[in-house]
Amino acid sequence: MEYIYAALLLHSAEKPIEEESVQAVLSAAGIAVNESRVKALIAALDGVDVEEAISKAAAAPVAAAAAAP
Amino acid sequence: MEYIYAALLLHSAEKPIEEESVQAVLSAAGIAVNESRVKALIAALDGVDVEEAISKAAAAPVAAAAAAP
Amino acid sequence: MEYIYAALLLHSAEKPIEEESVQAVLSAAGIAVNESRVKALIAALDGVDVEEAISKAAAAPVAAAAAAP
Amino acid sequence: MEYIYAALLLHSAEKPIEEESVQAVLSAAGIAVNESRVKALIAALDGVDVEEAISKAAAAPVAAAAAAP
Amino acid sequence: MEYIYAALLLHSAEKPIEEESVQAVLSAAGIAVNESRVKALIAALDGVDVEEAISKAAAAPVAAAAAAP
Amino acid sequence: MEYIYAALLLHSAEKPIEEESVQAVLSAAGIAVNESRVKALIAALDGVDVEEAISKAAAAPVAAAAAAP
Amino acid sequence: MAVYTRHLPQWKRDEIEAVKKNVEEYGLVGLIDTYGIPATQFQQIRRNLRGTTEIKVMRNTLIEHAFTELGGHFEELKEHITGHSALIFTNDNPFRLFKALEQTKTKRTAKAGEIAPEDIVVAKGPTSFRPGPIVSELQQAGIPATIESGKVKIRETKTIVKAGEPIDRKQVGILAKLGVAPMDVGISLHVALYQDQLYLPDVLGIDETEYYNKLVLAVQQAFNLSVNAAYPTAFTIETIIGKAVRDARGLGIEAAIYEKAVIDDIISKAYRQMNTIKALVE
Repeated sequence: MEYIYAALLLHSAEKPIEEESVQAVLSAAGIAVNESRVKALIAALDGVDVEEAISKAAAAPVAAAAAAP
Repeated sequence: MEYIYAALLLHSAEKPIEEESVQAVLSAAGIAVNESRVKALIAALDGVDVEEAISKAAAAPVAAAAAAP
Repeated sequence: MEYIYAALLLHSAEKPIEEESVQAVLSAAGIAVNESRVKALIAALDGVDVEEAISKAAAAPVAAAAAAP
Repeated sequence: MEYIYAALLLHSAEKPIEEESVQAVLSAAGIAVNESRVKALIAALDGVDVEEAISKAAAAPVAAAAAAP
Repeated sequence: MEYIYAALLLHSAEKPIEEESVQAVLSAAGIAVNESRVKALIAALDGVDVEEAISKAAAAPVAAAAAAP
Repeated sequence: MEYIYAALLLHSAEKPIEEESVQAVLSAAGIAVNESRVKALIAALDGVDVEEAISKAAAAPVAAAAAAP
Repeated sequence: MAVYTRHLPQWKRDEIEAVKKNVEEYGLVGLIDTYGIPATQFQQIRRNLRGTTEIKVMRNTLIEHAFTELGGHFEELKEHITGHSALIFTNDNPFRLFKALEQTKTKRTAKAGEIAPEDIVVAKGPTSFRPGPIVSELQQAGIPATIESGKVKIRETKTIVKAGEPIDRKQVGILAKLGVAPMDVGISLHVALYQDQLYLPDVLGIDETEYYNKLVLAVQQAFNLSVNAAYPTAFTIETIIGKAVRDARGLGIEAAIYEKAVIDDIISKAYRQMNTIKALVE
């Protein structure tokens, strides 16, 4: 999941999701980066409309809004 | 959302979510970090069981709301 | 809604919702306060458990829950 | 939530949501203002169309529990 | 709710919703008119498109619609 | 709808819905009263549970169609 | 007029005087039609209405006489006299009287040539008929029928006669066999004179459902107005608070304002987004 959070982080900061940037983020979090997973992620994201996917997810509200104000 | 992605990235890598670590991750993504938001994030997360919040989302019995806007 | 937000602000700060306090908050926001509206608000809140109304709203994102993922 | 209520109060009175105004409102409510939370609020709202954000959140129902964990 | 009904009555008869007219209607119904509530009503409706406000669903349903009138 | 609003006004003020009272309210609103519509209203409401209609409406505050005459 | 009526025999004179007396006593004078009402039912209705309402059966010519003598608006009532008219008196308003009379109505089977008072519908489903000529009788009346488990079954719900159309002999026969009783039996109010105004059935028929729906609509409108204009009343304050809270939470989550009250939801949102992407890339 870290890899995806890294991608989302870059996306929401409007940075390109690239090998170097993903690696940099993960490393900064103290994570030992697996290069081939990064490559796989980049490849898989190619052609994916992250914005659209995100807004779809956001549309599903959690019923358990248990948190008190 | 960058800040929360950073926090969750750290969480899923089992790293502590602290001012420095969040800042490091955000900086690595090339983001100009707003210190106050990091502090606010840390403060808001204080006492929050991230794992529990996540599992709530995972269980999310998606509320299919009927209401019109 | 300004008047309502003022009341909720006071409530969440655990301050009593009274004519003077509501007026003070609104004035501080640079709003020309309509005394009658303040009075109407206070009157309407009489006997209302604000905490309960809040938690009801927070807990009820809306209606029927559908399938779980 | 006080900080968010303060922001909405200002917004619904069509006043700019700025550090000073938020602080003034919170102080008037007798709240000891945390400067960094105010800054974080302003930063979070930077570039955000409050009206749109609210209605987007309100409209948020929708079913689509698309992604399973 | 009497005050609201008085406003709606005037509105649907295409009469201006003003202090005097609201008071006249309420008095005719044998209601001891509370001046400040009338003023609050007028102030609240100021700038409001009544036609739009009556047809727009009032947020989501609060479970406790049981509240007494 | 004026006649209906007049009836609800009286009802919510806990006044009996009678020919004279309905007429008085409508006249006070500057409406030229149609006597036979008032009679029809009274007769119709005779068999209608106003309280039930109110709680039904309150339970599901949906978008209301614009006023029909 | 006086000259014309002077020669009436005493019993007729008495009848007319009784009408005049009732006119003074009651606020409403109406004409009803008693056609086709069995005597026992008529007596029953009369009994049920007793106390508030009086029905006076008399010859049409006498009713006309009485109206002539009363003059004014009563003259206008004359044209509403039918073959089986009777007078009705009450202190209720005409809408209430109309409703009261409607409630006394019962149903009977139709006779050939009668006009359908409403759409006559035959519902689909099994009947008690055994297979036989009945099937073609049904078909001829426009009712699709079939045989199922040794019984005649109506295949689909059909409107046999539309409201206002005459019912023909074949239809009458079938409807009778099916036990459909489309005709109203009871007193219909043809006209009422009340407070110097004539009321005819087209205005007197009140749709209570419509009034109920309008009440609901009016309350919803009032509710919406109160909430949308943030004019708080005891009835709506909780909803208004709810709206404000939800708006605040919504803004908090949408704008990622890291406050305790919404941080859980923000985490959830981020997690759900991550999952959505994960599903796409893995």
